[in-house]
Amino acid sequence: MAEITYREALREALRDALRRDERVFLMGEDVGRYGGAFGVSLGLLEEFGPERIRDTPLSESAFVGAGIGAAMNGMRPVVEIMTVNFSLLALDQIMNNAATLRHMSAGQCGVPLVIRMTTGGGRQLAAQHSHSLEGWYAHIPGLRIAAPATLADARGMLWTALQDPDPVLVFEHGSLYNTSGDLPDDAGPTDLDRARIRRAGRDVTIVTYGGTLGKTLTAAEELADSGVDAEVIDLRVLRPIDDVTVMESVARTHRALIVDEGWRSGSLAAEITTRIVEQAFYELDAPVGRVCSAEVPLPYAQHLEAAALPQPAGIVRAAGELVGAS
Amino acid sequence: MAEITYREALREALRDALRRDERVFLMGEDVGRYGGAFGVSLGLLEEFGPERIRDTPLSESAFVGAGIGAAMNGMRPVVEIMTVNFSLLALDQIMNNAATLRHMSAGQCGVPLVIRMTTGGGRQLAAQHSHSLEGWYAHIPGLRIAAPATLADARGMLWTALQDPDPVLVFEHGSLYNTSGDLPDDAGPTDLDRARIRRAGRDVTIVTYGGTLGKTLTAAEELADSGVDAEVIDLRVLRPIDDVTVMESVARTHRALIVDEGWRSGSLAAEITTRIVEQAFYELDAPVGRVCSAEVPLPYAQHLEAAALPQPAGIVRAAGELVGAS
Amino acid sequence: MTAGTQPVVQSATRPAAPADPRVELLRQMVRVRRFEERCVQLYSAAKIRGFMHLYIGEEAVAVGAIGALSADDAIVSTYREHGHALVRGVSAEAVTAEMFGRVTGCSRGRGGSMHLFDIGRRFYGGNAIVAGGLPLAVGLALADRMRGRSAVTACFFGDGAVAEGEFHECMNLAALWRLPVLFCCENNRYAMGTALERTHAVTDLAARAGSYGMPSAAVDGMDVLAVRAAALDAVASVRGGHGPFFLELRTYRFRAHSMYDPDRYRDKAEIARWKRRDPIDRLLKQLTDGGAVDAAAVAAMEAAVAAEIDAAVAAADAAPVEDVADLTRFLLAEQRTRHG
Amino acid sequence: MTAGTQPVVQSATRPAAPADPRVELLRQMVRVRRFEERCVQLYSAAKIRGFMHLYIGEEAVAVGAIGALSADDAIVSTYREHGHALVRGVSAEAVTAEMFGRVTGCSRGRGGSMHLFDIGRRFYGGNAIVAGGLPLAVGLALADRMRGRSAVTACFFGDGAVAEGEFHECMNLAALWRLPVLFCCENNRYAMGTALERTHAVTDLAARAGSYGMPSAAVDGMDVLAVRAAALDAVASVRGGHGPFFLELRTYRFRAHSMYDPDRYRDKAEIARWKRRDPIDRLLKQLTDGGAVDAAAVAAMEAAVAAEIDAAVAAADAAPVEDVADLTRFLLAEQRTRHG
Ligand SMILES: Cc1ncc(C[n+]2csc(CCOP(=O)(O)OP(=O)(O)O)c2C)c(N)n1
Ligand SMILES: Cc1ncc(C[n+]2csc(CCOP(=O)(O)OP(=O)(O)O)c2C)c(N)n1
Ligand SMILES: [Mg+2]
Ligand SMILES: [Mg+2]
Repeated sequence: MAEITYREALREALRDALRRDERVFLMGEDVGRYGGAFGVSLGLLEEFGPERIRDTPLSESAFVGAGIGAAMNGMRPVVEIMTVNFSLLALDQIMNNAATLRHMSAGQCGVPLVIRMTTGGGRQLAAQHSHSLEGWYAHIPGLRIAAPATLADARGMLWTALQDPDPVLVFEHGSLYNTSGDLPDDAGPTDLDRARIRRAGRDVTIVTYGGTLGKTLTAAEELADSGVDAEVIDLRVLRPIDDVTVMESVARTHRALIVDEGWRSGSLAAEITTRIVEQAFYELDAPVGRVCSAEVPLPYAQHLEAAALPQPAGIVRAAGELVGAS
Repeated sequence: MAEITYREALREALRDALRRDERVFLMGEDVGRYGGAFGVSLGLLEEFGPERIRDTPLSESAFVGAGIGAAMNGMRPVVEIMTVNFSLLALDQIMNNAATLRHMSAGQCGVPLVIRMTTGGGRQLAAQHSHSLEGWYAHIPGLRIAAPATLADARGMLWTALQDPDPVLVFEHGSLYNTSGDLPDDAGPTDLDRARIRRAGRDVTIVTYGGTLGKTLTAAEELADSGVDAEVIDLRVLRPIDDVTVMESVARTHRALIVDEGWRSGSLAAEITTRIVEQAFYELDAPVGRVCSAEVPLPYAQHLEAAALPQPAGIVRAAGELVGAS
Repeated sequence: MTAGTQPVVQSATRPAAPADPRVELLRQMVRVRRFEERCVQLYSAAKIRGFMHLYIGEEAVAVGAIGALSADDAIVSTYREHGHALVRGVSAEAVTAEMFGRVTGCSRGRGGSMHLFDIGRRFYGGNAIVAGGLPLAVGLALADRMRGRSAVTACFFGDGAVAEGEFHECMNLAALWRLPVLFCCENNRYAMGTALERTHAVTDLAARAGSYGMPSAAVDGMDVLAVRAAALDAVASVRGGHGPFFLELRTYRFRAHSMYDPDRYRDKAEIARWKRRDPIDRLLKQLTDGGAVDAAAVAAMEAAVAAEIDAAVAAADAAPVEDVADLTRFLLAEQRTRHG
Repeated sequence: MTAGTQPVVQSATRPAAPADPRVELLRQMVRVRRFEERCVQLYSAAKIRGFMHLYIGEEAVAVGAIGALSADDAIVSTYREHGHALVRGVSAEAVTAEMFGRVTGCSRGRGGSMHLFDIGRRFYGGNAIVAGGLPLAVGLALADRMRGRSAVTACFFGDGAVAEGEFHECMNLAALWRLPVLFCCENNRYAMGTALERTHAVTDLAARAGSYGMPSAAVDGMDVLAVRAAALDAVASVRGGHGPFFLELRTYRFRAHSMYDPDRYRDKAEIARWKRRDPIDRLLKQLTDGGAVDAAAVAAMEAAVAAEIDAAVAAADAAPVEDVADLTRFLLAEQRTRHG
């Protein structure tokens, strides 16, 4: 057991992968000499050298596409897009090449590529630097979407992603890097298939992932104080969605709330809601609720930003209403 | 009354706008000498000259962004992105500038820009040329999203969009250009606010838009033959969504089906479903259903593509099941 | 192949080595030309659907440039790639079947005309997003380099693609990292209906390479021998470790942009002028004048090509389609290791 | 302003015209410098949050280049834009209040350090997507041209931005259409932690302009007089209808990339070397040597600047924040004509 931050757990996972598999390399803006915009890859350049820790120019489309090409040709690249906000510049490559090449070539080639990026708001970075677009990416067939919310997943998802013959996008919420806790020294890979119940409860199922898991657990404790026993599910993988874990929980609690930092309309929360309606409609004692971000570019000012994002108080309120509803 | 195609109706709308407002100009790849990839702007270069009908290089990000800049500076540009598939290359400009600048500047500037693009599959254009991403765009606050499915809307939405002080994206489904019918000679602007009931019915509400409206109406006729009276709603505007029209219909029929050419997971259909659950849960006699595209890059082969897309038979089946459900 | 005495080449993909290597260049150009002429008929007959972009007029580019590559080299192509695929050795049958949407197609019917794949031949597909293939080429080359292989990746794209941001990013990245990429710009003077002068502030595309410190050459793309010579030099430079190379191939498409294009934007006289520079006519004249081929040899060549195409069409026509149940097959790998 | 006899400039934004115009350039540079030095303190005190990028060391660029514009000209900037905004005339109070998240901020607290807007002064904002402002500049210039105005749009961006695809697309489009854009490349030799040589295959950025047929100049960005002279020439060229102009301003940031950056990637000796070229020291020495200012004048100038900043901070600190109920205000226009 050792006290470790989320950032360090990600770094350990990278170091481990770079040691275990010589096909693995890391590529992106400022991953080398700078040590990663959020410090994740600090020290790796010194350990693995510039061939395997590659600083790129500011050319998101080119270096993401280069990762795709390298993956098709025997390598196992980990491409870091500094933040999800800049991934829009590489979206054509992700959608029209990474996600598509295997099917379009009828299985002749595959793209075993891992793309990591920071996502989310809450740090007063304003409208262009605070997007939560992982729900969007979860719309694209051919991708697997991971959202590590815990130290164990920060440490464990990368290796599993690198074993996947298809592209995996890993979304790291910016608020998590400094979170810390204990992790067993032999912490190993974690699956990229199943959701996890992070808190068992009987009264309402709250489904969330990534940056809002902590807020949801905080809300669950508050709810417990007022006698509402919430079950908190961490989706972990946003595509494909682990319906079974969600539906089994809803079958027990008969109420569901989705917490998702994406803008409300067209959010991943809408997809989860729809699946619950499709698969567990007759279990529901109340409409499914959702707590999402306000539909506005995220403002800089702290009080406005806080008001735009999901917060524990809003989760408590929404869950309370659900449980109150007949 | 005159027989007119959807393509001609769009052209008439452009011609009319160019005549009425000298700030209006059209810009995009091959809108001039070629006449538009789908022939929409044929003849406009000859009528309005190269200053107002501007062929651009293959530079989606630059010319969409230039449209934004020109809109901020007193013009009323209509930018044509040849197809939605290429709009990914301009998405950063659309999301981080067009949709954001007014809010980020606290209302100091606005972006009265219209962006038109072709969307959808069904013409055997394969994986990279068959996307239906209008549902994605409907996720972005700050945009208005229009999907003209009829001749009247092809003729009428553009002028309304040009009066809007904020950016409007217009999605023209590729299968519609050759559709034709009668349009009154004095056909005028149509609103960008409300959905329309295209077929009244009592047994089930089917919500759709754009390229699937025709298929849905076909299905409704088939359903009628088997005694199911479907109400068909054409959303017309995908952001903001006209909840009232949808909920009033569901309150009458107690059953709802959404038909949407987007990939199923994370589709606009999920958003509509969720709104129905949020706003009309206790009206529902059955789970909301959806008919979407299969989650696969669209294949070229006709039989595979047809199997991947929503079809009347599938709509009939889904609606039939819904009405059968207790 | 000398005047009718030798047996006619039977297999299009494995010809008996002719005495004069230029004859094989002619044969490849003729083969691509005739194949596409047949495609036009098949499109009219609605056997082929969707978008189809013809290479007619540009054959010297594929034949000259791809002929300069070795089997280990990789190719990334565009939606105008029938010629590239055929010259690389993808069979006419596999290409035809693909365009017919059959399971025997080189992409099992999923790709159609714009997405021919043959990874066994290192043919990494037609890409239908303009400039979308360039980053892939950079990555393929990066992997070859990291794996210690001496392969070159040839990447084809048009004059229009040069205006896209991805062109710039990829030129810089390949040059910065000195990657083994051969950038093959097929400058046919039009991007759909938009002429070079209305796309580019500077129309000398080869000159662009200099701003990335990349060596370049501009070649008459209507002269297969010139293309081949320039491509051999360029490939040697790239393989020799001198970093990427930019080859501008100045050519012209004799037909419209695609089957949907009424070709209103080009002057008929301009088209006629370029047709007088037909790469096939040009080489044929050289070879006839020099006595390397005679009318009988040409007739035999045409007959062999026609036979190959006939056979390809017949086979494609008889081939089955993919089972609809397999619609989502190949979305993901069939085998996935599960961990954790 | 001559040696202490004239009254000290009272208002920072409307100074009494000094006798030697260079003194005003000095004052502007000092003002930007002192403002940002205060920002560092305010950031440490958590008054300012989020990303903040300092311009310290680069002041000659904004002062020289923006000083060459007229009030009708437009400016598009980046996230490193405090200097641009101040020199353009946005008040120190409006900028401070913005970074404090107050309703009196130039973007009512919605933008913060990276998104200062003042459309009345044709200051079209800081843009935080690298190269994301370039297309806007092209469009602003296009509209000015279409509307028959003689305005120039100056667009600022860094050396790192030159690698982005948008740079290429915008350079070509502006050159092709001969639009009145002044491209101002602030080459401070680093894109975050990535040195010029590791971003660009060719590090002579001004030379790039040639491949778009665009005139260019590379200037010592540590010399405000050189910047101003070059910018005046460039603006005259653009306004004269000769199309866009590319101005490379060779400069250096003395501080880290942002407040988050531990600046591990630069050599201390390199930083020290550049600091010896401090644009303020340089001009100050010229002016002192030539007798245009003396110690008293400088002290008075500093005092006036300090007073302006003190007042700005105090006012910002006292200002209210936006009502939370107005969170979604300005998402769309308040008035929308309804039709149909
Ligand atoms: C990004 C993108 N924009 C637009 C298109 C539509 N389109 C297909 S081919 C083409 C012209 C490309 O011209 P060029 O690069 O010169 O190649 P050519 O077709 O002449 O071989 C266009 C505009 C596309 N496929 N991709
Ligand atoms: C498209 C995009 N990619 C990455 C970033 C993160 N980022 C912000 S500033 C910066 C460096 C930009 O360098 P340069 O253009 O030289 O400007 P400078 O900061 O040196 O003034 C980076 C990588 C971004 N904001 N936008
Ligand atoms: Mg071309
Ligand atoms: Mg820089």
